[in-house]
This record gives sequence, structure tokens and C-alpha cells, in this order.
Amino acid sequence: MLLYLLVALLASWLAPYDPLEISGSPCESPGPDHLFGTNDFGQDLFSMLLLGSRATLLFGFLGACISAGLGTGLGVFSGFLGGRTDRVISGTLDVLMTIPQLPLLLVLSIYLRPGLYLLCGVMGLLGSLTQARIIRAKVLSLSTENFVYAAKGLGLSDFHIMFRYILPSVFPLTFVKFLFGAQHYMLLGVGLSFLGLGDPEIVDWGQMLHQVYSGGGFALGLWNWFLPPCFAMVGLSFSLSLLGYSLEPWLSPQLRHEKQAFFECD
Amino acid sequence: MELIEIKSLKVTFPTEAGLVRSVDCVDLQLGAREKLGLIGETGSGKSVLAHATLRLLQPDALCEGEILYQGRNLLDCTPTELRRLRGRELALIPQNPSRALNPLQTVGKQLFETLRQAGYSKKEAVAKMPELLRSVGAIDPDSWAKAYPHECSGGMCERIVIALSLAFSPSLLLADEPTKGLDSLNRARIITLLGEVTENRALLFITHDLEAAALLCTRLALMYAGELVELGDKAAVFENPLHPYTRGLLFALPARGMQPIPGRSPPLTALPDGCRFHSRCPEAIARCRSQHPPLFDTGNGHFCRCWLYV
Amino acid sequence: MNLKSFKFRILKENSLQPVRSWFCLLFILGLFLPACILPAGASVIPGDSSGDTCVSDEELASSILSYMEYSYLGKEEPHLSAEELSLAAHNFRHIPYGRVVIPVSSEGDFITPNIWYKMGVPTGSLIYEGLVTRNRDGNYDSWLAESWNSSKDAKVWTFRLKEAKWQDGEPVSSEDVKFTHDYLKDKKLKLAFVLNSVERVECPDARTAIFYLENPDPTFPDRLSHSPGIAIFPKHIWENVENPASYDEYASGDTHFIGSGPFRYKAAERGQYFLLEANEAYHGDSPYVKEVALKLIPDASSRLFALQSGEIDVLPEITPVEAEKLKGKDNIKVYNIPDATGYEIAFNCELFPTNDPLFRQALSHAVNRENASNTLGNAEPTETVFLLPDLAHDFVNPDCIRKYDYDIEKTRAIFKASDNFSVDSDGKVRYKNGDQIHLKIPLGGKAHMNRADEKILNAIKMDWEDKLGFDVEFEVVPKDIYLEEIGESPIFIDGMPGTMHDDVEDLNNFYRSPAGSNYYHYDNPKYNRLMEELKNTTDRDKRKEIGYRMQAVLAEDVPTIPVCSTGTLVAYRTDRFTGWESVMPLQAGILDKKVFLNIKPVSSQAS
Amino acid sequence: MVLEIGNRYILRRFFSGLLAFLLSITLTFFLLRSLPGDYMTDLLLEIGRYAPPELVASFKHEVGLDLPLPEQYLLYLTGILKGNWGHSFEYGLPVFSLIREKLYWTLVLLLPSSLLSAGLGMGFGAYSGWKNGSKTDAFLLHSLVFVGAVPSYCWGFAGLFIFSFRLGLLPFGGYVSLPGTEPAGLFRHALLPVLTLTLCSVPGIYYLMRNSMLDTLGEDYILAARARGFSESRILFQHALPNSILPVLTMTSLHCAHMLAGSVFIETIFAWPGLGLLTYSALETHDLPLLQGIFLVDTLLIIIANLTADLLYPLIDPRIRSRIRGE
Repeated sequence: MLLYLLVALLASWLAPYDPLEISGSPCESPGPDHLFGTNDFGQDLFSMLLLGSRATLLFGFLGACISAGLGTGLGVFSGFLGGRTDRVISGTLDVLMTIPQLPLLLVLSIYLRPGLYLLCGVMGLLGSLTQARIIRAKVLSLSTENFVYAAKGLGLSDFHIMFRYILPSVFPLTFVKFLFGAQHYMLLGVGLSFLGLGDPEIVDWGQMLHQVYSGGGFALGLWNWFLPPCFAMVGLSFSLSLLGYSLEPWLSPQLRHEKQAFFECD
Repeated sequence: MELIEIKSLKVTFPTEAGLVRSVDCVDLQLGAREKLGLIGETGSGKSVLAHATLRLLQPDALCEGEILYQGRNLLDCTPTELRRLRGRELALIPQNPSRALNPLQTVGKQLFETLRQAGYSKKEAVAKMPELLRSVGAIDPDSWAKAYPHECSGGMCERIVIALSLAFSPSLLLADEPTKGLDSLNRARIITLLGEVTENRALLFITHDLEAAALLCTRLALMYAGELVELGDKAAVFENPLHPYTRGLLFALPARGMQPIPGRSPPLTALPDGCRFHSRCPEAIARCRSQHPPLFDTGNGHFCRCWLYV
Repeated sequence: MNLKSFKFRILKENSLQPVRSWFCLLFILGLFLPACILPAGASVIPGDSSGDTCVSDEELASSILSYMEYSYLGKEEPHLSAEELSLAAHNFRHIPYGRVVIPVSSEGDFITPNIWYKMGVPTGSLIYEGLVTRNRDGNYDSWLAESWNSSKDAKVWTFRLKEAKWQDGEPVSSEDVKFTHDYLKDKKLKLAFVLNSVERVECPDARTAIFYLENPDPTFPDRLSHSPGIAIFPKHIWENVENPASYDEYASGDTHFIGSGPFRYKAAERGQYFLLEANEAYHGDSPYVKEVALKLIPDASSRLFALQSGEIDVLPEITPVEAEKLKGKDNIKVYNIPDATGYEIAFNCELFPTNDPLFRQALSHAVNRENASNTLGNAEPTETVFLLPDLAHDFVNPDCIRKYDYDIEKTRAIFKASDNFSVDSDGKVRYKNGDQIHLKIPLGGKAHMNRADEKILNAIKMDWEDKLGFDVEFEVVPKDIYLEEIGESPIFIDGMPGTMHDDVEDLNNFYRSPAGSNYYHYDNPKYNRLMEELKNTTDRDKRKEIGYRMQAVLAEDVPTIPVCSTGTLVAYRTDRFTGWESVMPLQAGILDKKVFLNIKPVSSQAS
Repeated sequence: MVLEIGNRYILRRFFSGLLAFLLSITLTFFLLRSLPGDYMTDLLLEIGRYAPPELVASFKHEVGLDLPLPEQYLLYLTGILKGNWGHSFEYGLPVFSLIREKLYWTLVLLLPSSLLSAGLGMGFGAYSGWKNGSKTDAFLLHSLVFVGAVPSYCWGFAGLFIFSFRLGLLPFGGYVSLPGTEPAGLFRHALLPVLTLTLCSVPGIYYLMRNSMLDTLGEDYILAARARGFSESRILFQHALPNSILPVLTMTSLHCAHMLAGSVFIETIFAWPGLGLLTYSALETHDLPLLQGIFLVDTLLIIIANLTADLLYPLIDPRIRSRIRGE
């Protein structure tokens, strides 16, 4: 994970060529000049891979940030304030959630002719709906807990309780969802570019895959062209989800009572 | 011969925070038809003890010592043997009765299954069900049988759970905090009920409710931080409490002035040297801090773990 | 309170060793590895049971020879099996045999006569036919029309039809021609614009159709034959179709796709395949192949797989890289159909700095066409001519060829001589006031296949930046506003539309009518006058002469710099059918009647 | 049974579904119309410089693009209610019948694969949760996390490459072979895409199920059942499984509806002429009415899946049932 982040940050120093520059002849085999060879355009694949990590990571993390942030905010508000606010928000969520995400994204990416950020925003927005639901459920169960009553009893303001008491309690959940979200959005972003719907000016792995695929590199067995972005993506996605899965039991309340019953800690 | 004999039982759980010593060298005997109250505050290891007796702990829990049931060590039994013993011989009335019932099945269905498990034929089971429900105080057994667990009140659930455990007519009943979370009226009813149903059985009554224990039991055992600290006849314990902890508990009763014990019980992962109660003990002496006291026999079957009774 | 319970929340996942997860990974990959290492097993060609394998004429001849030797001289046994001999006989006697499978990338590519929304019946349709068809020599081949001629003023065109039959047995008559015209116009179909200039169609007899035009049009057959071309429809079927917009031919029972072409509809599964069979009652020579199957394979990689495994027999429109890699494979051959599609660097003759003819001339010398073509892989450099010599033949003014060859020194010389520019000692060109020359070139997003325009520009950019000191910048513009964008850009790259440069008529591109404009914002009164003259001239030699003069004007003004013309790369399996390269279709890829009339099954020696 | 759940509940669910549907209609309509770049510009690019303006105008008129926006919207709405979803620009056929036909083929893929993935995911998940901490559990968990981390199209390629190209065992895609070629039935054609779809949706369900199983195993009634001496298999099948499947079931129905959208990749790779491929080609050609139709169908399917889950839930969970009755 860290390695990926590091590569993304240092990409411009590490990359030997400008990824869009034509630095060699088309379809060179891997060699000392071009570590992974070149594509049909003569662009250096190694540089593309390195710099592509940026857009891909950005896509995943930005989307996840938006969805986690917005979802948590909405969920906390709706769950904690309850009453009419809650009914309005959760009703809207219910309705909005039935809108299929991928088709909407596909349509939008065609018609918004999007920058990366816009797509991220839309994705995050859609993702925040589910997130908000989960957080709301959690907050609802939290607000019946004694410490919240106690805080209310102390006469603390709603906002104070929300920020000081509720937010820290839901944070672990948010974080886990953030990790899964990052993985999900990354794959989604790569998928969109793979369909050829991404921003043509930004190099990312999905676009690289798209080029290989539509350029016939896959069917013709040009492994040096096809495998690096594939492995990079799978590796990143795998490590993200492993991280999420191993953190989830630690942070989510779901599996808590397994042993708690015996220790009866209050 | 005693019905069940627990000999220097140790239960530990490995956790990342260290070894949790839930039950530490506990010795207990229980005769047939004897009613023992096991008293202690939350986290003192009462429930673990009960679950250990039925071998219901997590596979990673380590049990040492011996639990002899009619001379047979339960810790050496195979799973199949254990299964035969559970319910038939040793029955558990679990905590939180409302959560101890499968929410997707009606009470009647669960009772029926249990009766079938106890060896009744289908017809017998159907016939036996209302009888059993009536025996735990149901006035309208049919409507009880049709109800889902979430539709039952706390007292009702408790009764149903008791009925389930009685389906086998076991010789030992382990009741894990049956009065927890009930209002005083229901509490009294449940205690009376438990008294009735255990007339011919042994009962291990786990509670932090001293009064309930006093009503139901002949002997009392007090646990603190995984250890037995006092064991004796009901009258002896109530009238002549030996251990400062017992005294503290008694004084915390509403009838006796409601004076709480200061401080908290130590974490089970980092137990203090010496007496485990010393930090909260008003009568602690220097020795309490350094040396762990054994269980002293003060005569008349009254035991106490305190350096005051050397 | 939560913190404390955290401590006790131990879960078993945490005790799993991370090493094990890598083990799992390796295990899964390991499952697939053997399959990757195993040799490809799909080299067996499917469908031999239905008798696809055939022998060529030469093989037939040699086998007959050896058979004779065996019979009469008692020599060795003949090489060919009875089956192979019979197949050879099929070829020899011109009896349709075998099935050729072609992939199409979208359902729209099936030969459906969906004349409402689509561009109409492709001229390459195997089922439907037009009146005439254009060939590569700049002339026309007869199709449904046996002969044709025009009146002196080129306003009346008479077509004499062949004695042909619709595939359901009805005779083709001039009424059908008239009906097609009327139908297109009545129903306001998209294709109607092709026939805009036609006033009416008359049918003096069953085999004569006369088109009366509003204006003289010496190139009327050109109009009818391509871009996109008009196919003739059977009146007796289509007159019952009220609303072509929702007419679904798949669902129309017995009247499926009735045309007059060499192949007829046999079977189809919507979205899967379209199967045609040879029309034995065809008015021309019937084809050698019995069946043509169009198979939907939307995915480029799958198409390549299918070719390599023998699922399909030919794969048109592959990229140069694919062509390069396919060349080494067994049983696969790649050839290029030189195409009428090309690329040019176009100028806006009204915007600064391209409004200066000197600037345009100078840049014409600074385009390394050789280099640009090489980056494409399937392109031929075209010199400064505004008609493609391959197609327009003697209409190309020989004086204009090689007028602007690649020579940076000449560029510098022109700039040096200009009042508006200066050239410094390094050979860098500046405006007179010393400013750098900045050029912003829009790129059509992903609109263009293989990003050919980008490749060309990249090749040229290096020269312009390094040698001339320009600042060249590309701006990727979305497809749908590209047209607007290039209207405001002084310099842009343009794909020359297919078959637009094959006739002097096409020089109309540079003509500025009193009302309208043109792509290049080019306006030369002399040229406009010539164009008007050309439009009213029907005599071929005279037209040629006017064309020469027009080209001379253009060569002087350079509203555009043709760079290269590209071809369509086609790969085919050598072990299945032969004769692909004998006919080079003019457009529409290989889905051309003439191609399919020529290919023959071959024998596969391996089997 | 329906009456028992309560008409009000059904009505409310239904109403919220309807609202969502209307919302998505409105959203797509205005979104697509108000954004720059419509079909006409693409069309003009296609025709090139030939098309005279009057043809363009008549085309616009024919399609209704020249009316004011609210009027177009009203027309569209009433049209949809009447089953007239417009004409596809590209195919020239009514969108509704086009989608209906494609939907059939998508369902041919989707139904078996959703059943398979639900079965496999729940089976593996339950097993993994039941045997929590064992080697099998660890193996399943890690393998499936890996499977889930690889995007669906990668699995699609892998399958195509290995089974169709390298081994030549399965056909290359599509649902029928050309007549007269090797006898490959629908089963052999559908095998790879179904398996790929299944492979990609199993991990999600698996993980849900495993968690849910772990949750349930921590419940007191499992302990109580053990204390009563029930056999392990009985505890699993009577207590643990029914209770842990409940929360997964609703998620699974939604999951399957979302698989529909995910089939865009799979169908393109395997030349399966379903909704996914239709979406892809509609995207490529900017076929506005078709896109809207597909989007509506997707929404509709998700709403139906939601409704099914909502109605199914009270049928199997008595707690929900009585809560609804209480309302």
C-alpha cells in the first residue's frame, strides 16, 4: 500500500520519460531503454505505469473521501437529530439509492465529458448514500447508549455531542468503509477508462488496459504491454481489500459480542 | 458422594492484551439437591465458571483442573459424551433470556424441538408442552406456544427458558443471573418458580443479587476477580461475613445502608500481587500487598480467602 | 467504555499469517498457469465436416495428371482423396462451395436495409445492388444497369437495366428504380439528399429508367454509386411498408431481405450472426463460395483470437500494430487495400497567421510526409495534389505533383522573403516583431480510430518545433464540438473523407458559393469561376482541362497540405480461401460484392 | 399472507418505488437534454458536409427534438406510461421492444449466475463462518478476497484466453454457433459468461454471509442450544443458518440487480447480445433514447429487487412482521 502511495508521489522523478511523449518506436520489447517496452504509439510503458498510478489512486481515494465524508456527515445528522430531519433525509436516501450507479456513471461520463474530479464527485455522491445508511444505523444504536444520554443530561449542545461523542465512535466504521470504498472506486474508475470513457488526457491504468485491449496487444500476446497495469491494479486492489478485511473486525461493532459476554465489561 | 465437584479449576483466555485469567483455582462441591448461590460482581468469572462446567467455552479457552460430575471428569469427555450430558443431566438457564431464544421460531416450536431432543415422541412432546408451560406459570399455554420470542416480555422469556431447561429433567440446573433486568415483582416470581422446580434437583444459582441468593440457596459462594473469596452456609455468610469484600457487598445492600465499595475490580489480564482485593480493602495489612492469601477453613464449612483469618 | 471492550475483541482473522494469503494467490494463479503454458489447441479448423476444404485449380490439374499417370503408366497412387477431388471439381466447374466467416463489430454492420436511420444500404451490400458501381480505374462497372448515357447537357440520364430477377423470382423492372427514388423522397429518408437534384424518374419501358435532373450533373453515376450510394429496392415488397422507421425485416417472414445481389438471405439470429448463401439465379457470374456468414464479435481482442483459432476466415480493419504482429503467425496473411481515406493539414484561410499564402506555402515544404506515414504503418505519403492519383488517374495535374517536397531550407527561404516573418541565425522563424509563432491544433478526442491524426501531428511537430522554432500545442477537443472548434482554429488536421478526392467534382470542397462557405474559409474568385464553369461542362476532356487549372490555383494558394493516404489492413487465413487480394474494393472495407465473387476455397495440405 | 403483512406497508413500499422511478425518469431526461452535445451533432459528423439543413430540421421534427423542453418531457412521460419508449436512433427500432428482446438474453445469463453466486457465496460463507479460524476458512477468505480484487473483465479475458483460445474447449462467445458448425448448445455458450459473472459476485455475498454467520454464532441462543445438547448439525441448520441468511438475503437480491449493470463488461467480451452489450453500443453511438430506456430498465429492476426484498423480509422474519403490524 505504502509502496503504491510512494510511487504515486514520486512518479515524476522516477519516470524516465513523459508518458505521453513518443520516446521510442512502436511496440518495442522490454529493454534497458524502456523497462517494459513501448506501446503501439511508442510511449514508454514504464513511465505510463508509474504516472498512471497517480490518477488511479487519486480516483479511488478522492471518491472514497467524498463518499465517506459526506455519508458520515449525512448519517450522523440524520441518525442523531432524528425526527423530521431524519425522515426527510432517510426517505430521500431510500429513493436515491434505487438509481443504478454504474449506468448513471456511464451516461454521465459520456455526457459530462468529464474531468477526473467531476466523475469522482458523482461517484462519491452516489456512494455516500449507502455509507449514510450504514452510519445512520450505527448512530441510531449509539444514541440510545447511556453515554449519549449522560452527555445530553449534562446539557451539552447537540453539535458538541455529535462532534465529541458520536463522531469518534463512528470513525472506525467510516475508516473501514473508506478503505473498501477506495478499492471499489479504483476498480470502477479503471473500469470506466477501460471502456474508453475516461479522460483521454490523463494516463491511468484503465486507459492503458483499454489501449492494450483495443490495440490487440492482449490477443497477440504482448505480455509486456498487458501484464504490468493488470498486476499493478490487482495488487493494489488486493492489498486494499486485505487491509480493509483485517481492520474490519477490529473496528466494526458487528463481531464484538462474541467474547464480550464472558467478560462483561461495562 | 457429591453430585459435582470442581477441583482447582483454572480458565484462561489468550488475548492480545495478555492472558485473561477468568477463573483461577476454584474448588467447589455441590451435593444432590443442594442449592448453591454463586455471587460476584460483573467480570468476576461466575458465568465463565458456569460455561466451563458445561464445556461451552470457546475452543481457545484453556481449562485446567477437574470438573467431576458423578465421579466423571467433564474435561476429559468426548464431544458426544458431553452432548449426552448437556441438557439431560446438566441444564443451563442462560443470561438474557430474550436473546437465548431463536427469534425465527415460535416458542412452541423450540419447546417441541427440545422435547424431541429429550427423547419424547412427537405425540408425547405435543402433549407434554402445555404441561411444561403451565409448570412454569403459564396460564394460557397455547397462546404462549404460538408467540415469537420478541413478542414475549422479559419475565415470560425467563419462564420459557426455564421450561426449556426443564424439558430434560436434569439433575443440576445452572441458572445464570435469571433475575437480571427484571422488576421486583417478576424477580420474586422467578425466584419462587426456581425454588419450586429445583425441589428435587441441585441448583447453581449465579447472581449478583444477594437477596435472591439468600432466598433460594442453602450455601453461598462469593467470587472476586476469578477467585472464590468466601464459601459458607447462607446463615453464616449473612450473619458473620468474614471477607471484607463480603462485608462490603452486604453493606452495599439497600437494607444495610447502601455503602458502595470504593474502587473497581482489577483487570483480569493484570492481576495485582498479593490479595486481589487489597487495593479496595479497608482492612488491608502489609501482607495483603505482597502475598496471595489461600482459602482458609474457619470451621463449620465456612471458608475465607483473607490474611485476617490465618 | 468502548475502549475497554476493544481490548478483548480478539478475532481469528488476525491470527492468520499474511504469508498464507500469498500462498492462496499463488495457488489461484497456479491453476491458470498450466493452461497458459499448454500449446494452443484450437488450430484445428472447425467445419470441415460440412465440406469446407477445397483444392485449387492447379492442384486439380496436377492431381488429374498424376491420376492419369497412375492409370496409364502404372505409377504411384494419386495424392488427393476423393473428397478433395470433388472439391476441386467444384472450383473448377464454378459450383458454389464452402462458407466464409467474417466478423462484424456491431449489429449495425449486418447488411440490414434499414433505410430510415442508417445511411442506407451499404454499397458493399451483398444482397442489394445499385445501378452502377465505381471501380478503381475512375470508371464505372455495370451493376443492375447494363448501360447508361446522358444527354449532352448532362441533365437527363438514361439507364438500361439488365435482365435480372429479385431473389423471390420477380423480375427487376424500371418501376423498382422509380419506386426507390419516390420512396426515399416521400418518406423523407436520410438518403434522400443524394437524389436531391433529381426532378423525376420516368420508365418508358420495363428495362429503361430515365432520371431527369434539375441541374446538369456530369458526375451523376458517381453520386448514385458511392458515398453512400443508392441501392434499388423491390417495389412489390416495400410498397406495403408504411413506416420504414419501425419496419423490422427480421420479423417479416418470407419477405426477408429480398434483393437482387449475388447472395441471398439464408438465416439470421439477431445480434449473433447473419448467414447468406449464393444466389444461383444471379444475373452475373455466381460466386464460388456457397455461404457467407457475418458473425458479431464486438470485441477487438476476441476478433483477433477468433482469427488465430480459425473461427473466422478474414479480419478486416486491423491496426498496423496488429498487422505487424499477425504477419508472423501461421496461416495468416496481411494485405493492405490502399484507400481513398487520407489525412491533410488544413488551414483556415481567414484567420491569422494562416491567412498569409506565403505562410501556407512555406509550411508545405516543412511536412515530412515520409515520416508521418511511417508512424501510421498503413499509409502512403501523398504529395501536394488535391486529388489522389490512385483514384483520379489522369485528372491529376502532373505539374502539381512534387511541387512542395520536404525541404526545410525552402521553408526558411520563403519566410525570409516574407515581409511578416524573420529567420534568425539558428534557422528559427519568428514574426517580424520577434514573437514566437504559436500554433494551437485541436485534436478530435477519441473520435479518430487509432489516433492517427495525433501520430501524424506528433511526427510533424518535432520538425516545426526543433527546426523552425514554432510553439506547437495540441488541444484535445471532444468529438461533438470538434467541428465548431476547427472552424475557429487557423490550423487543424483533417481526415480526408473517403473517396472525396477521386474526381474533379470533388474539388468543390474549395469552392465558395455566393451563399455559403467552405471548410477552409478559402475564397479565390478565379477558382470559384472555374468551379462554376466545371459544373456546366460535360465534356470529359474539357473538364480535365478545367480541373488542371483549378489544381494549379490550389497549388499556389495551398489551402491544405495533403499528408498521406491510408489503407485498410486486412488479415486472412491462407488455409481457407484464396483470391482476397485479386480485387481491391474502393470502399466499405472488404464487404464488397466484387471481393466475394472472386474468392475461392483452397485446399489445406495439412489435412 | 399479503394481508397479514399489511396493505399499508406494501402501498408505502410501492409508492416509494414509484417515486424513485419517476425521479430517475425526470433526472435522466433533463440531465441528458440539458447537457451539451446531442445526437444531431454526431449525426452531422457522420453524414459529413452533405446533409442539407432542411433534412436536419425534418429529422429533428420527426424525433421531437424541436419542441420546447417541458413539452418533450410530458410527451416522454406519457409515452413511457403507454409503453412507447421512443425509437432508437441507431437501430431504428422501438426502444421498448429492443430492450425487451435484449433483456431476455441478459436474464439467461443473470438468473443462473445469480442463483449460483448466491448459493456458492452463502454456502462458502456459512461454512467459513462456521469453521471460523480453521485452515479452510483462511484459505477461502483469502482466495475470495483475491478473486474479488480482480475486476470482472480480467476474469473474462482469462477465461476466454484459456478455455476458448488455448484449450479450444468452449466457443468464443455469442449464444449460438453458426448453423452447421460444431454442435455447441446454449449451455456451452453460456458457460463462460455465467461462470465469470458468478466468480465476480461470489466474494461479496461470501463476505456478507461469513460476517453474518459469525454474528449469529455469537448469539446466546446458539449457546443455549448447545447447552441443551443439540447436535452440531442441528444447531447449524436450525438455528445458525436461518438466522444468518436473513440479512444476507436482502443484500443478495440487490446484489443481483446490480450485477445487471456489471454485465456491461462481460457481455462485451463474450459478444452476448444482452442489455450490457446494448448499453455499450448505445454509449458508443450516443444513442440517447436507447440509453434512457436502458437506464429506466435498470432502475426498474433494482426497484423490483428492492420491493421483493422488502416484501420477502417480513415473510421470513417474524420480528419485522410484527413491527409492521404494529405501525
